[in-house]
Order: sequence, then structure tokens, then C-alpha cells
Amino acid sequence: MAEAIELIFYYLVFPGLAFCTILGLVLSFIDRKVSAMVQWRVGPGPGQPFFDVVKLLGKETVVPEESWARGFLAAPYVAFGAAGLAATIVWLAVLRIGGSPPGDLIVVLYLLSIPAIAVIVGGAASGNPLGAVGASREMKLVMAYELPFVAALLAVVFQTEDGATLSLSGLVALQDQAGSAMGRVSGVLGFIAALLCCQAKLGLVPFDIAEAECEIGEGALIEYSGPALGFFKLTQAVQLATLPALLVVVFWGGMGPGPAGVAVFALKMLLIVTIFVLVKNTNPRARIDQALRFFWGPVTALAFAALALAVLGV
Amino acid sequence: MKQVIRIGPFHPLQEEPESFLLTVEGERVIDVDAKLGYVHKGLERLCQERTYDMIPIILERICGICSVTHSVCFCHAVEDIHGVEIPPRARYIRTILGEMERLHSHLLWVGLAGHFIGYNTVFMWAWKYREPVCDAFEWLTGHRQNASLLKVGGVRRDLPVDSFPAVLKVLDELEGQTKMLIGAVLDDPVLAARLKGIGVLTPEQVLDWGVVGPTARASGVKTDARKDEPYAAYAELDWNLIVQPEGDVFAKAVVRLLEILESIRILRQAIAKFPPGEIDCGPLHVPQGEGIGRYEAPRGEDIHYVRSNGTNMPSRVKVRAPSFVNIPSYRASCIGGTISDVTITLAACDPCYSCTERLAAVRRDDGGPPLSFDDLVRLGREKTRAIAREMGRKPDLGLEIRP
Amino acid sequence: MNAELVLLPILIPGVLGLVALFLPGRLRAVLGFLGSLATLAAGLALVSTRESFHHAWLVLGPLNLDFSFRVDGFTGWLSALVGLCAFFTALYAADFFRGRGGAPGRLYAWLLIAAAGAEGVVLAGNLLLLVLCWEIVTLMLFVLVITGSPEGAPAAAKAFTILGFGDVALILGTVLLGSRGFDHPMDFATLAANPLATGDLFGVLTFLLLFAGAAAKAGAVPLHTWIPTMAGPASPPVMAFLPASLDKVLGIYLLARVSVSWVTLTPGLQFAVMAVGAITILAGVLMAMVQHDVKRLLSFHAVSQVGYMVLGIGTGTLVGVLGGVFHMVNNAIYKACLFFGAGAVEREAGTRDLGKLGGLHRAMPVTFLCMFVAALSISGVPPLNGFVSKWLVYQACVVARQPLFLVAALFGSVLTLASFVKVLHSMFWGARPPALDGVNEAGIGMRLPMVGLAILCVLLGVFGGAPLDQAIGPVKDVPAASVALAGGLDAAGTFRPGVVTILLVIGVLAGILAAHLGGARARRVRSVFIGGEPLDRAQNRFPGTEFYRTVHEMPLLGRTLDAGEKGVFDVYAIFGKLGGGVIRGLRSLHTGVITDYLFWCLLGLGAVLAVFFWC
Amino acid sequence: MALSPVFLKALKRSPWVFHVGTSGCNNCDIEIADCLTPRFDVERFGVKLVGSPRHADAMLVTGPISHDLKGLVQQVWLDMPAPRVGVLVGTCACTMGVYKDAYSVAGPADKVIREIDPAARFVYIPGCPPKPETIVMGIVKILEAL
Repeated sequence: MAEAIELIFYYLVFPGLAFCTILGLVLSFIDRKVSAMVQWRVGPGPGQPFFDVVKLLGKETVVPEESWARGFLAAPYVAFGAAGLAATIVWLAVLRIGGSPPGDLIVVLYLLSIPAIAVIVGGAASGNPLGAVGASREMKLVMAYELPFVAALLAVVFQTEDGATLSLSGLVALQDQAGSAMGRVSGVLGFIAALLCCQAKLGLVPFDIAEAECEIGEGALIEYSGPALGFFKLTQAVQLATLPALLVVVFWGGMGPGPAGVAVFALKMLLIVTIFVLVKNTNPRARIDQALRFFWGPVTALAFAALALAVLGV
Repeated sequence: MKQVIRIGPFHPLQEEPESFLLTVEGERVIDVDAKLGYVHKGLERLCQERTYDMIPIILERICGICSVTHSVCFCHAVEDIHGVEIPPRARYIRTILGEMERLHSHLLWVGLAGHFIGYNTVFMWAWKYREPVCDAFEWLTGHRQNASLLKVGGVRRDLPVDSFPAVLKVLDELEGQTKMLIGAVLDDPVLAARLKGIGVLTPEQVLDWGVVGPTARASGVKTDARKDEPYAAYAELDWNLIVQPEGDVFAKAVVRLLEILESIRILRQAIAKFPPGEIDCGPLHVPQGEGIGRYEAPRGEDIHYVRSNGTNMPSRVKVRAPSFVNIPSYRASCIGGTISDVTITLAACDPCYSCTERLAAVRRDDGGPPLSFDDLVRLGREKTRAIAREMGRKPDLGLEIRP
Repeated sequence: MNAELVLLPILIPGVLGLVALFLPGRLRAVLGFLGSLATLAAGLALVSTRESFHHAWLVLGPLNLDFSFRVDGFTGWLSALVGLCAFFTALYAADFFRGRGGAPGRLYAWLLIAAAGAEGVVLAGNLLLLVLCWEIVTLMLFVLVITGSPEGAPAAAKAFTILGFGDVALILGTVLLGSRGFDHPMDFATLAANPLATGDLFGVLTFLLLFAGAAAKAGAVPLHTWIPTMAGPASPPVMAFLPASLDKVLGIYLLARVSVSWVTLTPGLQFAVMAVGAITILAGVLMAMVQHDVKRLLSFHAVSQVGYMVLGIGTGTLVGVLGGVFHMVNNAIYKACLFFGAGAVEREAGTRDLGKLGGLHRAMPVTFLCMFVAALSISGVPPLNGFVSKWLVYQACVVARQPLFLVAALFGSVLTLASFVKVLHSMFWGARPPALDGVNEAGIGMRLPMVGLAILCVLLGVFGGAPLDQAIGPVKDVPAASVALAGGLDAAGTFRPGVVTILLVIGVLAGILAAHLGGARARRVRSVFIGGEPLDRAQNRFPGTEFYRTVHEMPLLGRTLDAGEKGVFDVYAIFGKLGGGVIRGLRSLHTGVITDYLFWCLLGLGAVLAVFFWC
Repeated sequence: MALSPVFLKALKRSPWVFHVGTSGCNNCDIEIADCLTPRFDVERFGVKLVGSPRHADAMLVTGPISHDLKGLVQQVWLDMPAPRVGVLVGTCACTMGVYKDAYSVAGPADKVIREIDPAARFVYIPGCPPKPETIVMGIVKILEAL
């Protein structure tokens, strides 16, 4: 019983939903602030993401007449729950609380794809043709980045001669012994490929194709309003807090001991987020076929090169 | 079955309401249709009920970006009826205003184009550079856009000469910034991947569709009212026509960016050569007759037609804005592209619907589809016959109208 | 417990099916329904027994053709699964053909006999017996496809040809396997006690023959092409019953038996089997993505899913075998559900062209929800059953250190999801075309099987550990299976879908609670916003068939898929062409001139003499 | 609708606007876009331009409403989730300006919208066009007045 309560606490409060939501909102403030600075603007205040979300929670919900209302309304909550669960597993590995169950990397991968699926289901179920275009783009984007993302992560999994593990804590332990994966060529290549994939996973420019405001008017999210929209924003925040952490855990040795470790970890997170923001602000939106070509071409090649090098032990 | 994706009328792509119906196969657009008419304001009719003095002020409000364009063009048309030659100082003032407008209009387009392809940094930077231009406009005229400075036969007020140094300083800064922007745009591989080869108009298509302005010049067609039939002070100044051969969206962006530099050149010369003297040619009475005004707006050649019956109000004012001929060319440039390409192509000729919409879609009373041209002709004839019957004489339908 | 009970699941449908052959239509339907229900009951009765029935029937020299059946924990469950499929199919078919003059031909009789054959395969304790029952199923497939649809004849012929080739290979393999001279060479126990080494040519050949037989039945690349071809003419109940579920079960069951206990695979052979699996996954799902006919699309997924099972078994690890076998069970469940749903939509809406469907979620809510669950399950979305078994296969790839196949498997799942997003969107979401305004929900007889299968999808997912511990372990033929299983699994790890599910539910509820605390409960219904103008349902659509045109326009990929669609990679078509060429050549020799024939005779005689003297 | 104070505070700090360009001259639209750009940067106040009325708290109207647009503008107003406010930027949106006598306009936005939603609330920012400074000031005043 105590174990169950502990588990639920991990999931709901720390380091799961509540913690990651807040962290994600802070990170999204950093995103907006840095963007504003790049664009010579002042940008919003630190409370802005919180205000946005609280406001959305208080608004009325408009349900499209043609929609599958239940699925349409449930999608953001499922997305939020799944992203939070993924966040919990990743952050438990970051904080080195307990040994994560074996094979949880695959579970995290799947859980992290559920928000995208929820966006797709929500967009398609809204009955809006523009939403359907957005859903189809999101799906194609998932197809595009999932292949190199998996390959890049496996580059770390198969780095050791024996005892390949799909467990996050196992990966952290492994890197504690053998040095971080970033110390190897394969790790660096995989990290770059995974970083690009995360940019797309987060739906940031140049891969915000599914929500292309000026083409299909927010795409899959076009019909969402009020709390449902708010929860999609929260899901994005949770993902923003999870994906950089996942990258650090898998490629960059996770969090070291003591306050110094925490500081270094925070710096690594910030660095990754800053890279996201800079890429976002120095590129136009790609076309969906360009994105497909980009991910299935150079990025996949990069990821497979990393995988091959990892198997060879480089 | 046809699948139609609707862009508009309220769509973030456009500041103004109008809708494009993209017939698609997947993301590929196989046909484009437009439904315009939301912005129809009945301006031409309004002008027929105003005096010549009031009209430039109304025509400034055809379009917020082309405020100088339409009022100058109208003045050209009325001056054409009159055959009056305006004083040099007025000509230079018109030139300066026109080029200032071109500057801020092109910068605005560059920014919006960036926004449309999701490149918000370009949007912010271009608009940041545009801001001093608007300031300079304000120093010169007292207003950021709608200066109400034009009148038939000259201009209403003189420019404050003492603000010229400040304006020149703005231009100097802008030149450097524009060059930086040009460098950034031309060298960006992602931008090139996104814009090159998209929405191509061949020179033949340009001629077929009667495309004007930077859209035509980006396809290698040398057309510019400032060169073809120089007005204001353009004949006395040294400047180049910017032409690019490719015809794609990228070329259109390049043409506009390079034209900014040309405009800066023109402005510098105009300020340097700014002549003394009168700013208008006194009170004018417009005689009976017809006149046509041509003017190179930032978007292309603008044409106004004015018919005067000798009173102080025109009996007909007709505006043919550049977008009016540029918009139909979508059928040549958009078909075959993807939705993403088409949205930027739609924006690439810098369409201005408030300039364009001299038409109105007439809805049926029962809420059915809008009346077509044929319907309107038929209804018009029926009404004429009914009136004729009422008046007891044969309807006079000598002219056969063909759609 | 009486050993004869083992025979019940075979005898009940077998005898009833034979009786039903000679009954009038209505009675036949009743008999089919009751018979399949009884089969299910008999199967369920067997799940916890471990019995074998043995009757020495015929001894031909060294060849003992024993009449032996046996049941262990695993085959008991499989027998129940076969019964369940038969029962649901009968139930579904009764409603599906209502108002169309009842089921065509002797459908129920063939159905029962096919079920008897499948039960025979599952319960057989002797390889020859297994092959015999196997042939019955093949024959019944042929008969079922042509029943009531004369246009199905070419498809049935194609299926029969490919399956016939597979069966010949299987028989040859069987003979080779048993030709090593044991006391009871065809008995499972004997075979398991003397696994065949595959170090030499004999071993490799034997395995490949057996593998070809299993792969043709299950539909692995390149012997898969009969499934998509028959998807058009075969009626949905038939598709759901045999090619989509039972044929997979039989093929993979045999493959598992062969490669786990009767043959010891060399790493090279394992690699080859895994490669077949990975290629099957990707080829099947890529072909599925470009289909516009829902049944044909589903049939390509039926192929693709086989890849996971073959891949899992090919790894040779315990996790992999468990994953493959469990996936086979799961596949039967969700794939039958999908075919049932597609059939229901086809029946009610009058078309199976995805471009013409749309917006049916309100008209057919039950069908929609069942297909939704099954689609998520086949895509391997946690916490449904497809995820549990796929996860085991992934683990197996890691244990076997095969990153490439792992990537293929994971990527295949993404593509499967993409394909089903397209299916769901085209059929149920978006705006409903005006032509479909009068569509109603499917009848209760069609809904019940779908609901039952969808519930199974959830249960087997959330409580995914239970069947692994209870039922599937014994396939390894190890005593005290669950103990060994637990040990074996711990090495690779267990996944607790239940915990994840509970946490997910808590998270979703917490989210909804937070939303309510926000104070917004107001809700309003409006038509969709497409820029201000009202929606034109006939025109303003973006059907799912348009989703992946961009993918199709990718260089190379699109052309390959088009070629696949034209049958360039279809073995049947290739051999058909080759055969046609040979026949044309032979025909050209028939000139009708007697001297030419004499010349050929002399040439032949010369050749024979040459060979004779040479050797 | 009674608003909780927390929500009201958040709403004040995060007004998302949907821009409805109506039959005006475009100039106000441009000045609105100008407010987003570096010099004025209304994102400081949390203002964001959104692409769908579903996401919006305020509707920005910038011109007289033509007969052709009247029904559509009314529908878009209903498309926005409550609570919502109309912001009429420019003389035309407030009073129709120079187009007062034109035959094709149906009326200023407040009149048109009140036809279907009598309780609708509006904010007026007159000017032809109002300078961006004016718009920013107007927005700040709205936020204070809420």
C-alpha cells in the first residue's frame, strides 16, 4: 500500500505531473523570452505561461457539432496523463530514485508518442477538414522522426559489448561506469540526430507543420478551446520538461551527485532548450515533404551511422 | 469527389477577408478558386457624390498601404482631363511620398512573408526596420500613413525641409539593414529550399494574365509605369529597374528587397534636388471629359479612370488596382503546389483586397449560392424590361452583353 | 478426467459440420451456431487439463501413424481461441447475411469443418496427424472463398496454389524430419527429445521446407500474396475467420513448435528467419498504407503482423518466442475485430472505398469504438494487448542484439498506427458525405462479436502478465513452465501493463479534476470553423485516402509501392508468367509436321543414351 | 457569468485576440500587426494573435461590416468561447468613418454583433488609423477596466 502511495506521489506530484508541468511552463517562458530577445523584443513576463493556462482553464468549451465529442474532449487529458507518466519515468531515472523497471525506454518512447496520437485523434475527430490536414501532417511527422529517433537512442543501448539494456536507470549506471555516451563518436552523432527529432516532437519551427498557423490555421488544434486547449498546452510543457531530460539521461550521463550534479544537469537542460529555441528562431517552417525527406534522409543516415558505430564499439 | 480546402475568409494568412477554395488531392492543389467581395465598400459610388477636393482623402482609404498610390493616381487622372502641368516642387513631393510608401510597403511584405512561412524572426526584424520609415513619414507629413497631402493640381501642404537630415539618416540606417537582410535571405539554405521553384510564373504567363509590378518583374518582364510613362520626378532621377528572371517566390522576394535599395537611391536624389517654388497650381475647374491616371504602386501599376461632366463632382471614377490583375494569376502559379507552397504563393504577389474589390457578391434572398455574372445580366435585363413596360415603351437593348 | 474429452473440440464441429452439409439452410445456420458454441465450450473445458489421447492406429514398418491427441495448458487455450473465433464468426455471419437470403451455400458446414481441422492441428500430438488436419483447413479455405461468390474463384485458386506449395513443402519437411529413424518418429515427444541440428544441408533443407509451409499458411513475405488477393471477393466473416486469424494461429503455432522444440537453429538460420520477419513487417505495412479498399488494407496488415511473430520466434530467445506466440493470439483477436468492423461498415454503407466513407462515428458508435480499440491495439498503443506482445518482441531483439530488426519492428508499429489513423479517419471521422445520411448501426449479432473481441483486447492488455504466466509458457515444452518462465523473463524484464494503466487513469482523472477546479463547466456546440463560411459536407472534406500522398510522392518509395501494387513482387504472378513462358515455348514446338516430331524423338533418345553411357 | 478572481487576473494578463479584418482599408490591420513588432511588443502584456476564434478571448474588428460579411462576423463572434470581448479598432469599426454613406456596408461592428448577442461588450479605439501607441494604450486600459 505504501508502495502504491509512493508511486502515485511520484506520478502526480514529484517528479511527475505537477513538477514537470511547472518546470515545463518555466522552460516555455524561457523559450518565449529568448525568442523575444532574438527578435529584439522585450517579451512576456515570467508568469505568462501560467496566466495563459489558468485563463484557458476558466474558459468555455466549444464542441464542434460534427465531432466525435467524447474522443475530442478526452484527447488532451490522455495526452497529458501519458506525457506525465513518461516524465515520471524519465525523471525518476534522472533523480536515481529506485531502479527503473527493465525495458522502460520502450515504454517511455511509446508514452511520448501518445501526445502526438492524441493530437491526431483530436484533430481528426473534430470533424474539421483543416484539423484533418493538421492530423495527417502530424502523423506524417511522427512517421518521419520516429525512425531516426529510435535508431539514435539504440545507439546508446547497443554501445556496450554485452548486456544491452533497455532500462533508463541501467543506461545511467552504464554511463557512470564507462563515461557518458557523449564521449564517443556514436554518442555524439546519435545525440545530434535525437536533438533534431526532439525539435519535431515538440512541434517547434521548422517542424511546426501540423499547427502551421498561416496555412491551416492551427491545424489539428483549430477546434480546441478552453480547458481542452489548456491541457494540450500543459502537455507541451510537460514534454518540454521531459525530452531534454531524456536526452541528458540517455546520452549525457544523467544527473551527478550533490548540488554540483544538479547544477550541471540544469545547465545541460538549459543548453538543450536554448538550442531548440535558436533553431526555432533561425528557420522558416519546412514543408511536410521536406520534413519527411530530411528525417528519412540525412537524419536517419546520421542515426544509423551512430548505431553502426555503437555496435562496432566506437 | 472534389475535396476543397477553404482558406479564409477569416484566416491568419490574410489581414483581410477573402476566401480561396483550394481543390486538393492530398496536400497537392489541383485547382484554385477565389471568392472575393467581402471588402466591397462602394467607394467608386461614394466618390461620385464627393467633390474633387474631397476625393483624394476618401481614396486614401481604399487601402491602408497604398494611401499615396490611389490619391496620386486619381490626381493623375483628373490632371489628364485638365491637361495641367503641376509645379516641380509638387512633383518632387509626390515622388518622395511615393517612394517612402514603397519602402514601408516592401518591408511590410518581407515581414509578412516571413511570418507566413513561420519565420517570425524575419517578420520581427523587417517590421522593426519599417518603424523608422513610418516615423520619417510622420515627420514629413504629420501622419504615419494617411497624410491627406494630395490634391488635384499639386499637393496640399509643403514638406518640412528641416526634417530632411533626419530622414536621410533613417535612410542610411535602412540601407545597411536592408543589405544585411538581403544577405540573410539570399544565403539561407532553408529559405531557398522553401521558396525556390515555388509558384513560378513564366514570362508568357505574366503577359497572358496581364500581371504587373514586382510580380511581373520577378519573371523577367520589364514593366514599370515609372519608366514606361514617367510621371512626377522619375524622369529626372537616376535609378534602375529591378528584374529577376526566375519567376518564383524567391525571385519576388529578391525583387522587393532590391527595390528597397533603389527607393533609397531615388529618395536621396529627390531630397538632394528638392526644388523651390509653388506646391500647387491654384484653383482648378475640371472641364468635361475623360482622363486616365497611371501610377506605379508598390504592388504594380495602378490605373484610375475619371469621367467629368463639368460639375465639381466626377460622374464616374473607376479604380483598377494592381492586385486586381495579379490575383487571377494564381491559377497559373498555384496549381500543382502543395498547400504550404500555395499559401506563400498567395501572399507572394502581395495581394491587397481592399484595393481590389470593386465587385460585390450578391447573395440570393434564400441564402443560396451567390448570383453569377449571367444571373446578374438576366436580372438586369428583366428589370429593364419591367421598367420599360411600366413606362410603356420598347426596351432599348441594343448592346449585347457577353460574359 | 477422461482422455477422450480431448477429442471433443475436434469431433463436435467435425461431426456437426458433416451433418450440416445435408441439412436445409435455416437448420444449417442453427447447427453452425450451436456447434461453434459447443466447440468453444469444449475448448474452454480443456484449458486447465493436461491430457493426451493415444490410439495406435496404423503401423507401416517404421512409420507409426498413431491417432494421438494431447492437450497442455497452452494448446487448451488455443483450442478455446479457435472455438471462440468460430463462435463469433458464426454469430456475426448470421447477422451479416440477414436480409440477403441467408448465408450463401453451405457456409456454416464448411465453417464447422474448418474449425474441426484447426482444432485438429492445435490438439494433434503427432506430426502426420497435424499435416492431415492442416490440409483440411487449406481445403476449407478454398471452399469458403468460392462459396457464394463465383468471382472469388481466381483468388481461391491463387490461395490454393500458394498454400498447396507450402503444404507440399511441409509434407516433404515432415518426411525428412521423421526419416531419421526413431521409434515413434512423428510423435511430438519423440521429436522434441531428438531436436534436429541444422549444421548440415539436410538440417537446413528440412527446416526451410517446414518454414515454408508455416510461412505460407501464416502469410509471411514472399508467400503472402494470396491474402490481399482474396480480400476482395471473400466475405468479411470468412476473411476474419481464416486468413486473418486462424491461419496465422496455425502457421505460427507450427513455426513455434518447429523452431523451439524440434529443430535447433544455427545463428545464420535464426538471422534469416528474423530477416523474413522484419521484411514482412515493413513490406506489409507499407503496402497497407497506400490502399484505399479497407478490406485489402486490413489484409496487408494481416501480413505485416505476421512479421512480428516470425521475428520474435526467430530470435530464438524465450522472450521472443513468448512474444511471438502471444502476438499470434492477440492478432487473432484484434484482426478479427477489425475485419468484423470493416464488414459491418461495408454492409451498412454499401461501400468499402475509404474515399467515399466518412463521419460514421455517430451513425455506428459501437462499431466505431470497437474498431478504435482494435486499431490502437494493432498499432501497439499501451495499455492494449498488441503492446504487451510487441514489447516482448522488442525485448527479444535486444537480447538477441539485433538493433536493425528492433528499429524495423518499432518503425513498423508507427507505420501501422499511421495506416489506422487513415482508416479511422476515413470511415468514422471528418464530415459525413451526404450519400451516407441514412446509414444505421450494425445489427446486434454483428456488434456482439466486435464488442467481445474489443473487451478481450483491453483485458489481455491490462492483465497481460496472466496469459503469459498461465497459458503460453508451456509451448516451450518445459515442465513447470511458469517457474522457468518467471526466471527467463526476469533476465529481460517484465512489463506491468496494469500499473501503467492505473497510473494513466489516475493522471487523466487528475487532469479532468484540475480542469473542473478551473471553474469551466460551460459547454456549447457549434459547427466547425473553417474560416467563417459554413461547411459544405459534400466538398469540404479531407478524406483519409489523401493522408499519405506525400509519402507516396517520396522518391523511390512511391515507385516501389506502385510496383508492389501491380504485383511485381508477387511470387504467384512471377511464377505464373514464367510458367506461361515455358508453355508458350512448348506450344511453339508443336508444328504439326511429323518430321519435326521425329527429330525431337531422336534428339531425346540421343540425350538419354549419352547420359546412360557417360555415367 | 461569474468569474473567479484568479481566472480574471489570468485573463487580464493573457488576452488572446482573433483578428477579424472586415471591409476596412487595411490600415488598422497593419497598425495592429505593428503592435506585435519589436517597438511596441504587446506580448509584454500577454497579448497574442491566434489563428482560430476558438482560442480567442477578444475579437479585433477593424472596419465597417459589409452586407456580405455581416452573417459571417456574427458567426465568428459566436465561435469564440465565452467570456469574450470585442475590440473595435479604428474609426470605421466604431462609427463607419468615411464609409458612412456607402451602399454596401451593413453597419459598425458593435451594432452588427449586438443583433445576435445583445449582451456583447465592446471596447472602442478610434482613429484613422489609431497609432500603435494608441492601440497599446487602449489595450492597457481594457485590461485595467476588466
